[in-house]
Amino acid sequence: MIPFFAPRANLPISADSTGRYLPWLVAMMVFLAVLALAGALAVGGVLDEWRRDVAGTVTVQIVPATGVDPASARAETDRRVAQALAVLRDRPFVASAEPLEEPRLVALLEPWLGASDLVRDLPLPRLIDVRIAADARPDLKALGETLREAVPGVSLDDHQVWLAGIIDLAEGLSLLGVLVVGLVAAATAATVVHATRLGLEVHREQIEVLHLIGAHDRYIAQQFAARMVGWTLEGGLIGLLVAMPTLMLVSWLAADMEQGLLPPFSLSFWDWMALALVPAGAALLALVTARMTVRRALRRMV
Amino acid sequence: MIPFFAPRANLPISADSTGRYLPWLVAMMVFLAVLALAGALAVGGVLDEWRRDVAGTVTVQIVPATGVDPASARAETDRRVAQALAVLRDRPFVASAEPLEEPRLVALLEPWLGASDLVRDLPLPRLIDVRIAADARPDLKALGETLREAVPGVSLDDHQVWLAGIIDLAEGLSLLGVLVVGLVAAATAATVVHATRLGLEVHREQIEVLHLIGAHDRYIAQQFAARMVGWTLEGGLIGLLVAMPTLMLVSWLAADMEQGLLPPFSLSFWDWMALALVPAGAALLALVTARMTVRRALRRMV
Amino acid sequence: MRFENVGLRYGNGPEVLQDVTFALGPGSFHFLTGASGTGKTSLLSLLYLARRPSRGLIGIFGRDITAMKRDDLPPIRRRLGVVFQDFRLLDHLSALDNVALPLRVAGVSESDIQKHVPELLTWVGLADHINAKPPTLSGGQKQRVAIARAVINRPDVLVADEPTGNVDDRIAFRLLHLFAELNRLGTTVVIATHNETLVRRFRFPRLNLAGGGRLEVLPPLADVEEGAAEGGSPAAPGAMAGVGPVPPASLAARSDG
Amino acid sequence: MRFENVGLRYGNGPEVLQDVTFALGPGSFHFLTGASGTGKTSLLSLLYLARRPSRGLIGIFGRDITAMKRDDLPPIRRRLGVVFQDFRLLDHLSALDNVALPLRVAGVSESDIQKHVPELLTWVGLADHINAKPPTLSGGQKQRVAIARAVINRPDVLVADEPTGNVDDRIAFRLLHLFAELNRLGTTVVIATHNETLVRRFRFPRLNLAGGGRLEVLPPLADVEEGAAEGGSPAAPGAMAGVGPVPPASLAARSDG
Ligand SMILES: Nc1ncnc2c1ncn2[C@@H]1O[C@H](COP(=O)(O)OP(=O)(O)OP(=O)(O)O)[C@@H](O)[C@H]1O
Ligand SMILES: Nc1ncnc2c1ncn2[C@@H]1O[C@H](COP(=O)(O)OP(=O)(O)OP(=O)(O)O)[C@@H](O)[C@H]1O
Ligand SMILES: [Mg+2]
Ligand SMILES: [Mg+2]
Repeated sequence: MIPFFAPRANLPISADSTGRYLPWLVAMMVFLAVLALAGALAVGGVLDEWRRDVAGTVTVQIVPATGVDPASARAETDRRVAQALAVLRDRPFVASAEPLEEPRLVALLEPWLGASDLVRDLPLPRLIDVRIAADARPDLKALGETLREAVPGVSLDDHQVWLAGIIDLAEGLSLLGVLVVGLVAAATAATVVHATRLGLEVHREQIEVLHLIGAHDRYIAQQFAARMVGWTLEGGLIGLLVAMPTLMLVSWLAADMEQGLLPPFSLSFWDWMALALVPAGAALLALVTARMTVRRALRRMV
Repeated sequence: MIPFFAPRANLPISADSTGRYLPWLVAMMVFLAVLALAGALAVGGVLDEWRRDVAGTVTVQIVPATGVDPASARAETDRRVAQALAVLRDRPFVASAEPLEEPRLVALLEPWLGASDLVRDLPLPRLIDVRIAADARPDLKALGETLREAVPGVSLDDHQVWLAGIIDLAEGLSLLGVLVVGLVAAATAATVVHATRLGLEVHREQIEVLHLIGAHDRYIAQQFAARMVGWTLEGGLIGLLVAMPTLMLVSWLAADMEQGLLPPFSLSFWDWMALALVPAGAALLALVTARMTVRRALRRMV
Repeated sequence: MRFENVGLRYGNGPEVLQDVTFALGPGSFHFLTGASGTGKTSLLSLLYLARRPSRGLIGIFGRDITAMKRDDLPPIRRRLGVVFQDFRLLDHLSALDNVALPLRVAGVSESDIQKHVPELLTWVGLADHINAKPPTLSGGQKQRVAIARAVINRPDVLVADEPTGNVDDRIAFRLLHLFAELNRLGTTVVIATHNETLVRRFRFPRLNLAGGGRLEVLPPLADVEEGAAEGGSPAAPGAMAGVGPVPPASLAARSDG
Repeated sequence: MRFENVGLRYGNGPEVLQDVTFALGPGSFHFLTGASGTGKTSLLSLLYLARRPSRGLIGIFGRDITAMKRDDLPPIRRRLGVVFQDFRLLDHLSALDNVALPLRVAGVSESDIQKHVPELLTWVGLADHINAKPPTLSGGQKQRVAIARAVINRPDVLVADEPTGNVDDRIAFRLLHLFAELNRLGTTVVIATHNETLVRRFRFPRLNLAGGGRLEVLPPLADVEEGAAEGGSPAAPGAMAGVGPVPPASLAARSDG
């Protein structure tokens, strides 16, 4: 009956203390909620990029065996490669493990050691290309240790172990971010609920008078809810308006610091839309709470 | 006059709506503040460990020049090393840059290529040990590019570039954490301020009566502040009590996920003390705000 | 309007009202008297449906209130006009908006409101305070706004709790003439009052609450030596005759709240 | 207690009080009369230091209030007792704690409070409601709690705004006897009232606020044919003589608030 955004000046629910403070409380909560949500979304985005970065492959190196007799040393090296392959193929998360052929090895080394013919005669280290099964989350460090125990002279590429660890960490962070968003959302909801109750408390007399004058519960709840929603929206928009420049600043700072090494802290169009919906969510929450609270309070009256 | 924790039942400031809702609002804000502070402290701790991990050194590799004449190729390689050294020593963040002697190089390569005499005759890559000035935050990626442009066949150790980037990112995160703590602290302060004002609004009549009965401003401010501090402390302790298990849970989850690769998410004794002080901080804030707000309101009366 | 063996107690306290039984005919006018704290406000609060009795039956407009669902009460409340002892005005609304409230709740058009409300406010002597908010009104002015709010809807039953406690006798008589005029137009009126002069002047039957929460119905109190005793005072009936009895036209004109 | 050319206006409105000049001797007793809305409450609010006048001088206890700093006012306020027109009781405190408030603010010991406060409450007829909270009290009971709070401290000046609007004449007379007894013990009393019967019965001089915010000092209003007119009513002076004039002992005994 009463339009939400242009409340009549003579609305029977007054705009005293509640109206002055509720919007600020909601503004703060929405501000925090938007920041937390943005953080979670952004970490999620970075994570996706990183995950694409780590090819699902790990390289295992095997130092060639040394000995007086080159032929037996080479045989020993081959045995070690076979051993390592057996260990690797035993793991459930290993999709495939293939040793690199010597010509390819030599080609790999050429930029380092020159194209000298000598290279071909060197006892070269062997490499095994290990393809990790999609979606598997292997403990590479443990794998490295197992290999080292089983086969002498084996090592995993350190960099990739590191990167996998970082991704694990980032996934933890992302989960934490989601947790924080949940918490902040709960806190925002609780704030709105409490503020609504507080408003009800402050306006109890007015509500009682309306009741005794013969207003229907629906009318009173509507009047009250309209006020609450108005204030919540007001506060929510303020919170959003303050949060946006803050996000831009953070995003700019992050871009500056990462030096292009990491995917930029960026949000997609849909991410931004989700953020913009936070105040609306708060208002909806206020609407539902206000109506329920007032209805329940009214039912306690005669 | 009135003890904070055992307010007389006949305190002239009533405990109606404000008393019922202020503690919950404060509890939520303190909860968030504690989580944010814990996050910032923990990231700070991890960062310290990581920083210790990256030795302040970077390794620059120079691929040997190839040519028909080994002597002239070697001279060309020496020239390249000298060039790279010049570029490196030109940087303000480079404390020292020393080429590794060939015997040490050979020793380094031995586990890879075996102790064969052949190695000594290979055109080996040269390494330069670059020591970064303490506290400098060099842009290694840019350095790598500059070197590549100036000297053919130069490269920086990738892993270290990566790690430096990660540290930069973590530092950004830590800064962000501090920023969030600041924001949440500000929000908590604002909540307490607004709740105090709201309380004042709700209790205006009571304060006016006390005033007209001949109570001194100090007495009224004290009564009011005692109430506000009591409620804030109550809320703050609730917030802290809920935040602690949450932190434990997060810490446990984090420890589980990092798989020992990264320093564990852990807080020192002093960190925990700092967290425990958050409710006290909120109460102090309430005390100061309540007194100031009441005093100011009273000064507006005759 | 019927009370049968009505009893009321607050919480676990003693019965404030005991075995109250009476019936008010449509269009009747009664004073409710009794010492302070005997339960007048409590009795009236049952009448204006702010409370349900602990026991007994209450019938209004031929319907049993005690058996009705709460959703059915608002239409009945709209046929009642109430002047609360503590006014209960909405502090943030102007006098006009306060008085207009029952009309707004009932969905009366804004143009009707703008026509009738100022007229009634002028009649109760608040022409200069139509847009004033209650906190800036004097005690007597607030009381008159409360009365205007109760009668604006031309209720079928008017319940007034101490409606003249904060005004002088001249205004009190004027207000009582308003009630009497409403009564003449068919409204049932019950007025709780401590003002003996009023009770004497307007010879309406009395409901008297004696100690112990029991109600007795008494005949009108005789106004002894009326003209002689207070002829010179501004409250004399002669003085009232000229101002009082003409009710605001709008009030008489309205058909049904 | 002196007013000199005092004027008061709210915001930019007209002057509610104009050139009010009068002096109340120590130990005097005055009624403040005037139609509703003429400024009685406004005048009293100047007296009990809730407002400063827009112009003019106000002297209390030989000191010029208008020139004093606000930090110096509390000691003066403690020598004043005020009954507000709208009571202003603290809803969350019991009747006892409400009445004890001025004593607590002044630092009186708890044992004295527990002795004197119930005595005074009993005297005003609230023996059964000592621990009741204001929302559960009737209008007249609240008013009596407000009066008890104003007199508990045996103030040097008692200011009462319509202190008998919600009680019947019997209690009103009893309360006025209390005020008169305080007055006999040296308290200066000013009572704003609409109750003409009271003004006639207690023959104290009147301050009358006429239209336009001007004040005139009038002699006591004569009580015409006192005994003859209302001899049979419970409010008759004969009836009062037995109950009224004995003030609570504690009130007489206390030396200085
Ligand atoms: N909400 C309540 N809870 C408990 N007791 C109450 C409540 N309201 C009133 N009472 C008690 O019921 C009794 C009757 O109160 P009520 O207000 O009906 O008296 P009244 O006749 O209107 O008095 P007055 O003339 O002083 O207004 C009083 O003793 C009062 O203390
Ligand atoms: N706070 C205020 N702001 C503006 N105007 C006010 C304020 N308080 C009172 N007034 C106006 O001042 C005038 C005098 O009010 P006051 O309350 O002093 O009257 P009163 O003599 O006490 O009346 P009553 O007998 O009805 O209590 C009234 O017209 C009122 O509207
Ligand atoms: Mg009553
Ligand atoms: Mg007044």
